[in-house]
Amino acid sequence: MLISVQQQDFEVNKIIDQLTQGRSDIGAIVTFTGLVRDLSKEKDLVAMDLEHYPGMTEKSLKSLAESALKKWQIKDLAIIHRVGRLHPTENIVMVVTISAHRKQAFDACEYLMDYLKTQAPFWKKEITRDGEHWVAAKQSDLKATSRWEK
Amino acid sequence: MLISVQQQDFEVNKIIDQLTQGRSDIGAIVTFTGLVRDLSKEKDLVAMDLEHYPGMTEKSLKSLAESALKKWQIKDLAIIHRVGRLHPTENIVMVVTISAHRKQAFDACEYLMDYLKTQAPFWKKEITRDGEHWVAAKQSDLKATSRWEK
Amino acid sequence: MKINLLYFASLKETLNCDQEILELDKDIDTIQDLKTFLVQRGGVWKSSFLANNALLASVNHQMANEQTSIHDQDEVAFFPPVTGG
Amino acid sequence: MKINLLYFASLKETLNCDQEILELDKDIDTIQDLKTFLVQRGGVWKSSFLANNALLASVNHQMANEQTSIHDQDEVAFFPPVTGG
Repeated sequence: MLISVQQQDFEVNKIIDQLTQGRSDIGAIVTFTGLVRDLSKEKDLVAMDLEHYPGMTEKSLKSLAESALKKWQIKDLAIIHRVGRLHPTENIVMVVTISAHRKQAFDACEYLMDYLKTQAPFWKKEITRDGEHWVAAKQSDLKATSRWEK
Repeated sequence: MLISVQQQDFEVNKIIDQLTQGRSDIGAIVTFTGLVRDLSKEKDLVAMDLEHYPGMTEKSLKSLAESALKKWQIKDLAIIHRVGRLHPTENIVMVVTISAHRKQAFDACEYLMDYLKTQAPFWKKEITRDGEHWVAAKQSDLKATSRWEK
Repeated sequence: MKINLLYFASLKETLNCDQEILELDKDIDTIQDLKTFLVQRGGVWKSSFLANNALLASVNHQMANEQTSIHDQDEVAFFPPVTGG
Repeated sequence: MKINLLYFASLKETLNCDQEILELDKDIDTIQDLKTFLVQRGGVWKSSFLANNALLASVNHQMANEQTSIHDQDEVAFFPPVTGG
């Protein structure tokens, strides 16, 4: 299990290598990477500040990872989340799941992202040319999370 | 759109870079990598031979990619499939989808893999210490594909 | 009892406070009691802790609810709904 | 008419043949007709094209079914269910 809250960037290849090294039982690797995007036509997003709760954030990701390893037939997983000031096109988060078969890896990766979005103590603030504002929590993320509780 | 049937290996990072270069509208990248695994306890899988139908395979992947771009709100995608002799832990296939939001990227990536498994003309032959045998098509793959037709 | 109280994100900015050590009376047992106590400070404290139902709380790094009890030396935190990922 | 006929994977090995150019009578219009023609060769041809319902066919790189028609200069292929990915 690889959990990290860090300021520096990450490389998908290296995380995959770390997880799969020395194993021959992996048939499927699913990765999710979340990036800072600027969807506005004016390209007015200057930066994104990622705040977190040191101590609690790491614990919350670890307990999320443990729940995924119990719930899905996956062999291992990684969750890397950046904090601090990020800019458009930069990586924010990465989740990797490895398993024998693809379905479990896909489901576990989606599950991890859904819970991370609604449970882990991170907060985004957008710095635009017109000022700063905190990103509001999305109803769609809460809905996405609740579907795993059936 | 990046489609390739090739003997040589691929690198996840490079494919992602190719797809996302110069874009600031991407918030989500999902990758699937399929590997040669040896699930037997005796580790008796020596190699995997990947045969394909030159000409038809490429067309079939292209038409699959086009259907995904129509069906899902994704910005672009890549499908790379290796052929020839591969060994345990080596990469076989990679699918990458990029989009604004994560749900579409996840769904499109799963859709592409499900269809690739049942529609694209590739055939696997396992070379084990006890001899060679062609891999049988799986009922579970056909079921996985049919769920998208609802 | 003494607790370490933390505030994050927009709440931290509204209150203009990220952390305080609080000496609490014995009759403050739960997160709900603590909120009521903070409301009594008036101003932005009142509006933040009275009106904001979406506000989340944690006790010793575990998500908490209104009924979660608070003990001496606990680390308690209040923050808005999370928006990572 | 003349067609280019290809075989893949286990079928190719069973038939010990990967490709042939076939001159066909005019009464062979469809994949079904072609299969019936190949069955008449007997031996592994008979068992492969008579019994194997799972066998797939393509005409000019498009997936085909029993009723798909065949024309002069077509590239036709037979193969087992695919197992890539």
